[in-house]
Order: sequence, then structure tokens, then C-alpha cells
Amino acid sequence: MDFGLSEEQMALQDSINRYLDGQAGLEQLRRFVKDGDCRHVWDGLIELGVGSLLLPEADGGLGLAILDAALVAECLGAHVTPTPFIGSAVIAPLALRHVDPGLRSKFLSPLCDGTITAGVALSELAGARGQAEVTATDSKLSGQSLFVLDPRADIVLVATNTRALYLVEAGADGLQQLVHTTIDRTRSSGEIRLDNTPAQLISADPAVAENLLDIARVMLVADTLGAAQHMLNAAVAYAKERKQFNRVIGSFQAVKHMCAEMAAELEPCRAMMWYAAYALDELPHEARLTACHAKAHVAEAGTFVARTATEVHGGVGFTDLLGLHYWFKRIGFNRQALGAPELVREEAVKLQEAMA
Amino acid sequence: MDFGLSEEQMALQDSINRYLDGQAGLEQLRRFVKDGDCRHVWDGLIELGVGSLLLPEADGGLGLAILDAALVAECLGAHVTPTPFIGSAVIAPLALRHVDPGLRSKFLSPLCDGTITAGVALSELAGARGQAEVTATDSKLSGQSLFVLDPRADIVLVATNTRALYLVEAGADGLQQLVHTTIDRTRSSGEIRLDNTPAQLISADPAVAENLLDIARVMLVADTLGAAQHMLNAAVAYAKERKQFNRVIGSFQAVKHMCAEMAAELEPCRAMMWYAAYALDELPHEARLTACHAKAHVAEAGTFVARTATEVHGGVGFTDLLGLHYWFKRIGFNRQALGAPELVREEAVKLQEAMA
Amino acid sequence: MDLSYGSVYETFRAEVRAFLQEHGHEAPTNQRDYRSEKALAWQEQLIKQGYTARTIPKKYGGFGAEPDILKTRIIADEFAAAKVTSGIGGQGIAMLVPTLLELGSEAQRCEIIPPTLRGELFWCQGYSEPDAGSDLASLRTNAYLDGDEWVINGSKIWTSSAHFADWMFCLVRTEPDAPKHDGISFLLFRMDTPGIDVRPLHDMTETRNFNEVFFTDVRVPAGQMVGERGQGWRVANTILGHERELLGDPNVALTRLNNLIQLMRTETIDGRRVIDMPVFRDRVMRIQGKVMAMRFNDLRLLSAKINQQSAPLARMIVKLQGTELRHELEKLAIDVMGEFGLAYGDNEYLRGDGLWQWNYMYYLGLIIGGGTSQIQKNIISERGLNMPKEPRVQAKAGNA
Amino acid sequence: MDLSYGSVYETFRAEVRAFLQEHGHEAPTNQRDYRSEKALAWQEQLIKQGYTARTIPKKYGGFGAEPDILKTRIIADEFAAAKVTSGIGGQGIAMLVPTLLELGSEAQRCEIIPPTLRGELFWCQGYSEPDAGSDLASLRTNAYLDGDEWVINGSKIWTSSAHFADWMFCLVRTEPDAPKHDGISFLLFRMDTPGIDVRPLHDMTETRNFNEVFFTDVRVPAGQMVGERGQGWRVANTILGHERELLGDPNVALTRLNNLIQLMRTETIDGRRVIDMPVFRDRVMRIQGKVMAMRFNDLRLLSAKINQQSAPLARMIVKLQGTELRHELEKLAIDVMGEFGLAYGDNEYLRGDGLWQWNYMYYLGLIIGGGTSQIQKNIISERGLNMPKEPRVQAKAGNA
Repeated sequence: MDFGLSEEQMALQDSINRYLDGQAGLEQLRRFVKDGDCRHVWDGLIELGVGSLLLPEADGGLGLAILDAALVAECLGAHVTPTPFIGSAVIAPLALRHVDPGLRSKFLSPLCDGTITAGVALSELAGARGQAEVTATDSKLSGQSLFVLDPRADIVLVATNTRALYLVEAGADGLQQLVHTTIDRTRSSGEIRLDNTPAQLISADPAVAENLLDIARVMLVADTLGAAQHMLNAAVAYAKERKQFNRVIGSFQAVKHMCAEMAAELEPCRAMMWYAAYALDELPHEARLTACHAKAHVAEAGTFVARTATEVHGGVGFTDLLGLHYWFKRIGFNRQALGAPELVREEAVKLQEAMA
Repeated sequence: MDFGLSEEQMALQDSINRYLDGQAGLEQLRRFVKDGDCRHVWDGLIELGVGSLLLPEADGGLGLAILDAALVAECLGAHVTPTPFIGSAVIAPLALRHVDPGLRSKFLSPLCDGTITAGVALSELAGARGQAEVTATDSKLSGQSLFVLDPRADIVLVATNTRALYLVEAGADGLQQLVHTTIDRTRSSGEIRLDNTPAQLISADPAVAENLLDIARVMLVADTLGAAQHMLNAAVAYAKERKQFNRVIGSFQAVKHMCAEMAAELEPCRAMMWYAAYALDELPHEARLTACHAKAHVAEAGTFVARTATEVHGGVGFTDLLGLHYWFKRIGFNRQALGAPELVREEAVKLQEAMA
Repeated sequence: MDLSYGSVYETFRAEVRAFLQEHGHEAPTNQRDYRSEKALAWQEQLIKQGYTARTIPKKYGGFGAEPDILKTRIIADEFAAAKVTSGIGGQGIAMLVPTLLELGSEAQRCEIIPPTLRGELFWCQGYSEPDAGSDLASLRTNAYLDGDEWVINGSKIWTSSAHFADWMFCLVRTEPDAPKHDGISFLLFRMDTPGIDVRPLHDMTETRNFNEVFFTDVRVPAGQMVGERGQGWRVANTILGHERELLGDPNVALTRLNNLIQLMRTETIDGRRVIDMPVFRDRVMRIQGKVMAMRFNDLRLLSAKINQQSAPLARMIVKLQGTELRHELEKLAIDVMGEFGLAYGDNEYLRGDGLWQWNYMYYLGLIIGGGTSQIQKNIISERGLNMPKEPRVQAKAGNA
Repeated sequence: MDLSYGSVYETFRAEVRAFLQEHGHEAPTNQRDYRSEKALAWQEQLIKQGYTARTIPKKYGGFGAEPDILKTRIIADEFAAAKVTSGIGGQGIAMLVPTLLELGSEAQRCEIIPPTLRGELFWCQGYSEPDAGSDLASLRTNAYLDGDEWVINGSKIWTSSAHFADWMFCLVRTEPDAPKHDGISFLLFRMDTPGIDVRPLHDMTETRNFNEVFFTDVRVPAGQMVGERGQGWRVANTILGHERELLGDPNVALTRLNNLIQLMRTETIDGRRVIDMPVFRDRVMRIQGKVMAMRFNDLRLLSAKINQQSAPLARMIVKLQGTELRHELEKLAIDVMGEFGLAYGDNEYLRGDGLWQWNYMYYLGLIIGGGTSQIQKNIISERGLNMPKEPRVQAKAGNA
């Protein structure tokens, strides 16, 4: 029995963190945001092997588990790194397991070596807003999918109204790939519009798309965990330095208790993220429910931490000075993306016989 | 424009509070609870005119307003006084306005002079639990009403499944009046069972029963306000006396902030109670919605104060030493009685066109 | 208790309404337009009607009416209901003018108040400093007397309209050896005085809400001090409390609540309106209850003011509860919109001009600013509940 | 990461299950029955099997196994799942025995541990005092040495089983002039010693959970001290931390959650099941998420213990989060029941033996007791996050 990270896993996080500390610090982040170009940092992550994390060793990959990918997502969240990680390194490689070897090899190596990136258009599975809907006729897709992660990627995984999963390629007939501005400048998100667009069927089995939705959610959970832990650490560090009324503010009981409450909310989220990620590989009968609860619970805890850490920082938390708002907004993005808490809690109801 | 209490109203509260301080302090309260007999304190309140508060001056009453009755309820809550006030001094006298003078006079003077008391069986209007339901056939009532305030009173006002209002008298054929133990030992509550029991129709118009429900709710709101204010006062006083770590605990920021949060939650409840009570007399188009929101909002604030004030008291709050739990439980009772927050908020939805 | 205003006031209300109906279109449509010809003309008309600068004496350019809280409220309510700007706002008119009326010299009043009321002088406020924060009185921007001029060095932060203000009223430390509250003076100066550098303070909303202002040997005539040397803290505090109440205006919260309910009627999830989803409905009803409670609390404060009664706790809690309520309300709106709630800037799916997100963040700023919630709770417990102060830590004791 | 226990442990689990299937009926049905013949016989059998007193050396009457955290957990889990009592509990076995093993004299171990394990000596704990509260070390019950006897005067509070315990382990002040943490000693004595007066402490649950114990010239042989004079604080703290973790057991929370879901399936409002009402459903799902998080956190702690890793924050937050979670869970149950949730005592409509109300109040007591939530937050911030302590106020400084 071992419910903790292995040395390899800790080493993986160390190496990612070290790289991001050097190549994706706040100053670089501001540049990414301004230029809208994070190619450089993604290339570096690819060099670290992030692109082939989930590829079986037989195929030349690292053969790691969902949990390992989640640990990388945690590092990315901690650094609010802009990358096409979820689509390119997680969802697309896993989706491609369901297709024949020819198609698989066409996309898999370019994904692994960073030549192409992948976007994720699954949000309608979690509840469609407005008129958004994608329908399939004879392997042609039409309609609209909103809230696509990395909509301008070279390939996009798309779920239809029957919960089938398709792959469309940039430049395909009738495909529009639009990026829309959100509060989170560290993420590329937007929509795709399709009009009789040729697409590759990945699987018509709803369980495939739903499983990938669960996995993407757990990646967001890990991202929030990393971002929230960063905010808590920043708040504690700031409170130990900042003086008011001749004391460091971290000696005021009110400030101490705010930090303690953040830690108390956040700490169990770590075990919850581990378990949810582990369950996706090892405990399939628990995986869906755990992913839902992790998505909702960690979003709530993250929202609390984001707000409280900002408060501990006082006015500085509200400004751009320490860039704290990038983490605040990333947590806000993760909360809504692929199912806000109310929606996934209602999904959790439907997954349980006892609740019927 | 005057949104505040008049000198007469403050004098009314003073006189009630002075009487209760003398005759219904903690020691007397423990005796009431033990003996189950609060006759003595009710007699005293009757002498102060509480029984004829709402009776028109033309009929020899004080001709006061619902707000005045609510101010008395606030005093009773502050002292967790066990009395049949809501039924006997508020609901029954108001209900009797709807009947002919003969019937009215039969019950009104004995209510005013305390010879008889009245119970309230309206809880099914707020949502029936289990099989509870009262049906009427030819002025005979059958069925069961749960959560009756003062079920053993001499007369009981009963709402039926068509929201008609009836009056039944103790000793009537087929009537059982049962008291059931609850957490709140300062209240007599229970149920009535009816089997072809002769009853007087008060009004078949649902608006009558619903209006009385609103009024009873606002009395509970006022009761909670008084009880919660007492708990806050007690917590502040205790925090100024109790020493820990060589300081009075009221000098610890955590304790100060708990008290400040209680005050911040509770203070607007006072204006809300005033407005809700005033609206019942003067602003009929706002009265229902305001009563619902006051019932829910003050219940939530009260619950927060009850818990937090107990915490400020530390272990002593958990014990019977200062009797603080009587207030805690009274607030808990008021929260559930005649519509818990979730239910009245849903009623509030239904009252508003904008929410449809 | 009597919530009717009485016939005199209802007549007054009718007059205000009639004015708004006839002239409302003459007002600038942008509430923050303080500079255009239109804005200045509108301001002039409002003063003439007594709808702004109502109680300022005529000799200082005001309308010269006796204070009447209800009339003031009626004007505010009717202008808000008609969505017409009630004239030029800002801290000059709201804060400096009352300060000068109470503590300024006659010369200062005559020179400054009339053009300020007319909108010709627009003011910014220089109180907060980066290292002072909640401990405002520990400010360090200093001024020394050189001949008949004060020479200012230091910096201010959170200066909201510094980039378009003509003048600043400012707290500076002039008596470095006095106890911290006694060493501060209150100075007025032009923003184009040499040595003033205004830089935008970028904040999480991505809009320019605040500035930093840097002073390098800024020379100000000695006569531009309000009050005596070292009395600046008292001068500033004459009206600081007033600002805190403004942050919790329940009428604005009510407007936002109604907008939120409309939003819930239009947003859908899987084709179902959000307003038909009980979980969201319950959340908005909770907020409606809180807005009601704050509105009635506000009514109580208005009445107490009219009848010269005191309701100190009811007043002290307004900033804390009001800003929390707004933050919660805007947050619910974002949850109602789900992913649409993330839209910002030029996103074509933006709802309500992106104000939901903007307010969500801005109100977090307000929870922090103008006395953080922690400071508010200290004040409520100490001044409202008479609880003891925390034991003081001496300067440089280093015990932290 | 590997959540399987491995075949050795699964074999062990099968043995425990088989034992429970065969012998479970021999256990007393009342979990709090520590006194009956049946209870004592059951205890004897459990020790023999190694299902209790598992790691206590044989010479002190235990089973003498090597510590094995997973086996201990398997035993606990299987007994809980089978709803069979895992033997005599109480603070004697849970707290005193480990203390004696670490710090008692050989004579104390031999005399006290065996009958305690057998259930013949039942213990209560005398730590808390009315005037000490959260500041436990400021306790004032004192003992002075008179010949070879300690003479105790003072009183204790929150003594949970004083009315049926045989012995007490107790903190007393023996060195009045020493600093407060260094003046305390750890004494053991019989509860029938003359001068001891046990009175029930009435609390909000209306059941007898705690007592007050008064000492008047209670004489105790000097040899009944554990550790040296003045070391009592250290002796007590050897195991105090352990108690705090026990208060947040997520398996109990899970059982209560499942009961709550069942309750929601049976309670109705206007004929509609509560479980079909989305607002209540959302609330219970929130709690399910929290229970899950705490269960996984517990799993992490178990794993850290096995693998001798440290997870200090994960451990420190258990009491705070665990008691809050239970309070919230029981509160939801009351809201689910509405007015039925008020039923108490002999009320015929009582649901679940009235345990919902009882727990709601009792857990408020636990939030307060065993280190209030305020103290827990101090600990988390200071020891978990390395934040500075509050500046200390000196005794009798009177600055409060």
C-alpha cells in the first residue's frame, strides 16, 4: 500500500518545476501574454519529454500514468504556464489509442515531438451553452463547439451531440477556429465552427468521450491545485515580510487564520487529486464519480484560496505588481471550464444509484 | 419618513423586558422547563396588556400594530420565554377579525384576559411532512396537523388542505392534542389529530390563512432576532471577562472578529424585521415576499450567531452553566418552524413574476 | 414608523421627475464624463435647480438650501431611477468641498469651491502610500518648508483620477519628530506643478482604475495648507468615515440583482434556462434576501440621520457587508454564465459589457481597499462592541 | 502509488473477516459496554487473537506483535464494516498505556497495564480545568508532598468517564514557583480515594457526556507519579497530538453520510422525497466531496506512516476539517428533516434515535473542545506554515 508520490514522480515534478522557474517566470509570462506566443516554453517541455508522457514505452514513449500527467499539470498550474498541454500531451494521445495504427502514427509522433498541437472541444459534454452543438453525418461535422481549449491547434478533438468523438484537422473544409479573449490570458480558448467539415471518427462509444472528459477535468483539478498552492505560498511569504502597525502582518491572528484556513481547505485537495488521477487508470468503477467530485471540490477550495490569498496581499494583490491575478484568473478559468461545480455535482448525483 | 421605533414602542419593549428580567430570568426559566408550567409568566404578560395588543381600541384593546407585537416577540426571544404568545396574542385575535361579532366575542375577551390560550396549526401551509393533512367536510375536520405551536391550548387555529382556516376547541369530539419533546424546552409544540371533529370556519379564502402564516413567521423572525442579540451580547460580555494566556480573550483578534462578524450579520436583520412587520400592516403588496425573505435570512443569520456565540464561550457555551443552549435551541426551533430557509426561499421564487 | 415621505416631499419628487423628463436628455450619457461642454453645462443647470451642490452656500457657488436629507435622497433616487447622471462627482466635490467648508480659510473657500463645483477644477486625493496600507497614518511622503514654499518628496498610490485631475489634496508628513498622527499636514496643489510624475497602476481588471504619483521636490505655496501644520490627520478624518458608507450602496446592489435575474432568464444550459434550475435559484434568492436586509438597514440609517438618532453599528457594518454582498452577487453571475462568465475584453460573447467579471474583481479590490475587511472587523469590535484593543506592539520592538 | 494491500495483507484481512463471522455474535452489542462479563470475555478473546492491544508486549498482557500499521488499519476497517465492537476503549488503553510504555517505571507498567488491557481498570483523564481552557498549561489543581503522599486540592472539568472510572491519570501543579509548563506532574490514583467528588456536567445535549471532579485533600502515594516531578507536561504531550487526529475519523463521516442519503430518500415534503429536491441534493453532494477529500487525506496519512514519510500539514488539519465537516453534515440532516429535525428525547417522530441532533450539538462541542478551532488555526499557521507567533503578553500586564 503506497498512497504517495514515488521518487520518480517527485523527480519528474522537480525537473518540470526547475525548467519552468528558469524559462517561465513572471517576466517571461508577461511576455507570453503580451505576444500571445508560448511556443518557446512548449518546445522546452517537449524536450523534457512531456509530449510522450502517456505514450506506451513500446511506442517509444515514457509509458507513464494519468497521475504523472496530472503532476505535470500541477507544475503548469503553479507557474500559470501557457501551453497546449491538456490537448496535445494528454487528450489527443489517449484518444489516438482508439484508432487504427495508420491513423495513430500519422498524428502521434508529431504530437510527441511538438510539431503539431491538439485542441479539445468537449465542453458540450458538460452542458451546452446557447445553441452550441455538433452533429455528424457521414463523417462530416457541422455546428459549433464553444469553449474549446487551444482552438487554433493543428488538430482538434470534437465531441458530437451523440457523444461520439471525432478528430478534425486545421484547414479542413468549412472549419473556423476562433480564439476569444477571456480573463485568463495564460490560456488559449475559443470556439470552432464546422460546416460539413470532414472528420475522422475516433469512437462512437460515448464512454470514450466521457472518459476523456474525466481525464481533462482531472488535469484542470491538478492545474488548480498547483495554482492555489502557489497563491497560498505567496500569501504566507508576503505576510512574513510586509509590516503594518510595527509588526509583520503574518503575526496578526486574523492573517494567520486566513492562511491556516487556506491550508486546511487546500491540503486534502492534494490527496483528492492523486486519488482521482490514480482511479482513472486503476479503479475504473470509481473514476467518474471521483473526477466529478474532485472537479467541484477543488474548484471551490481553489476559489476560496484565490480570493483569500489576494486579500492577504492587500492592495498589492489587486494590482499587477506581483502578477498574482494571473493565478487568480487561472483558478477562475478552471472552475468554469468543462463543468462548473453545480453542474458536475449534479452529474455526481446521476452516477449514484443511492441518489436515485 | 420615520423608519425607527417610536418612544412608545421603546417604552413597550422596556416594560416587557423589565418584567421578564425580574420574572423570567435563567433560574425561573429552568423551573419552567422542569415543571413544564409557564402559566405564571404568561399571567404577568397578560397583566401588561400583551393579550390585547392587537385588539382595536374600539373593542377595549390597545389597537397596536403587527410591528408592536413583533417587538414583544423580540423581547420574548431575548429571554427565551415560554409562552403561548404567537397563538393567543397574535394569530387568534387576528383570525377572529374574520368572523361574526358573536363568535368573536366568545373567544376574544378570554384570550385578552388570559383565561384561554390558542394554538397554531398552520405548518402544512409551509410544506407537509409525511402524511400530515387536514380535510374538511361539512365543518368537520379530519386528519393530522404536525408541528403545532401550543397544541394543548384551549382553541387551535387549523389550516386545511384547501388552505381554509378553522377553529377547533379543546375537548371537541375526535380531537387529540399531543405535546412532543423537541430540542427547544421553552416551547410547547406537538400535533393535533382530528377525526370528524366539529370546527368553526374562520375563512375559506386561502389569503386569510396565508396572511396569518406570514404574520406568524415574522413573529418567529423577531423571536430569533431577540435570541440572537442576546447570544451576541453574552459572547461579547464573556469575551471581556474570560482570561486565557494572560489576556481577556476579547483582546484576541480571532475572537474580536467572530463578534464583529456576528454583529455584521445580525444588525441588518433588525431593520429587516421592522420592515417585514410594518409591511404586513402597511405595504400589502410587499408583505408576503418580505416575510419569506425575513424568515429565511434571519434564520441563517441566527444560526450563524448561535453557533459562533457558543464558540466564543468555549466549553462553557457547550454546558448548561450559563444556559446559553436555551437560546441556541430556540433559534434552531425558529429556523425549522413554519418553513425552513430552503422552503421559504422557494416560496419567494413563486411570488415573483421576474423569477418565472 | 411611517415610510411615506409626506405630501411636501411627494411634491418635490414630482418636480424632480418633471425636470428629468424635460431635461434628462441634456445630460451627458457617460456617467464618467466630467470634462465635455455638455457635462459642464449640465452641471451648471443642476446647481441652478439645486439638484447638486444643494446645501453649499450661494456665495461659494452652491444652491444655498438648508440641509434636508430626504430631499437629497429623493434627488439621488430619482436620478438613479431615470439613469441620468446627477452631475460631476469625484472626490473634490464629495470630500474636499465639505472639508474646506468646515476647516478651510475663507480665502481657500472663495477661490477653490466655486470652480470645483462648476467642474472647472477636478481633484484627486493623495492619501494612501505603498508602505502604509491599512496603517494609513504611517505615511512617509514628506514636505519641508523652504521660504514660503513646501517642498514635497515621496509617493502616493491608489490615486484614482490622478491622470486627469487638475489638483490634488494630499496628506504629507511635515513634523517628522511628532507622534505619527500629529506629524501630518493637508496640502492642496496643482497636478501640473513640476516634479509630479503620474504612472498608471496596472490592476487585475486590466482597466486604468488607479495611479501611482511620485513627487520629486514639488514646490507648493505655503498658503495652500488646509488647517494648521500637524493637523492634517484630523482634517482628513472629518470626512473619511463618510466614504466607507458609500461603498455599500444598496440601491446599486438592487440594480445589479435585477440585472442578474434577467441574466438568469436568458442564459441556458442544455437548452434549459438557468432561472429554472433550483440550485441557482436558491442562490439568487439568498442574495435577494441579503440585498433586502441591506436596503432596510440603509433606510434605518437615513431615518436615523433625519431624526438625529444614532445607529452606530448599523452604520459601521455597511462597508463590510455591502462590499461582500456585491462580490458574492457578481460571483453568482459568473457561475450562472459558466464559461461565458470567463469572457473579457473584446470577446464577442461578452455579457453585460463584461461588467460582471469587472465588478467581481473590482469589489474584491474594494473589500481590500478603503479599510480592509480585517480593519473593518477591528473597528466594529472595538468601536461598535466596545471590545478591547489588541495589545500594542511598540515601534521597532521587532517581536514579530 | 499502489492502493492494493498485497496478498499477505489480504490473507490477514480474510482471517479477520472469518473471525468476525464466526465470533462476532459474542461481542457486546452496546459499543459503550465496558463492564459486563460479556465485554470482559470479548476483550480477552480479542487480545488473544491480536485484534486489540496488538503491539503491547506479552509481559504486560498484550499480544506482542511487531507494529504493522496496515494490519492495525485492516482490523479497524473490518470491525467497523461488521459493526462489531473492537474491544474496550477509553482513554486508559488509548492514552495511558502508550504513555506508561514510554515513560512509566517498570513497576508501573507491570502493575497497571495488564489489568487495564483486560478491562478491569477503567480510566478517566484529569487534564482540563475550568479556568485554564485553551491555555491548558495554566492549570491550578495542586499537590504538595506530605511525607510519602501527594495531597491534591483543586478541580477538573470535561472528565468524560469519571462517574464510572476506577482510576484517573491526572495533571497537577507540584512546583508552584516554576514556569507554568515546568511546574506540572503526572499522577495516577484510584477514584474511590477519599476527598474526590464527581458531579455531572450538564451540557446542551441533555446526556451525561462529561463531569466535574473536585479534590479536597486527596492523598496519593508518592510512587504513583509517572515521570519526574515537574515533567508532567512532557508526559502528557507524548500522546496528546494523537487524540486530535481521532476526532476527524473520515470513516465515521462516511457512515453518517450514507445514513444521511438514506434519510433523504425517506423524508418527504408535500409528498416529494427530499432526495429529489435539487437544492438539498447539491448540499449533500458538496458534503460527499468533502468526505471524499478527507478520506483520501486519511489514506495519505496512513501511507505516510507506513512509509515513514512526513505530511505534517495533512495531519494538522484533520481535527479542524473533520469536526467542521461532521457539524455541517449533521446540520444538513436537520434541515432535511425540517421540523422533524427538532424532535428529541422521547418524541415519537424521532429519526435515527435522535443522533442527528445529538451529533450536531456534540460536534459543536468537539469544535470547541480538544483545542478549539481558533487554537487549531494558530497551530496550523505557526507549526504548519511557519508563521510568526503573536507577540506575547506578559502575565499580569493587564493590557487587555
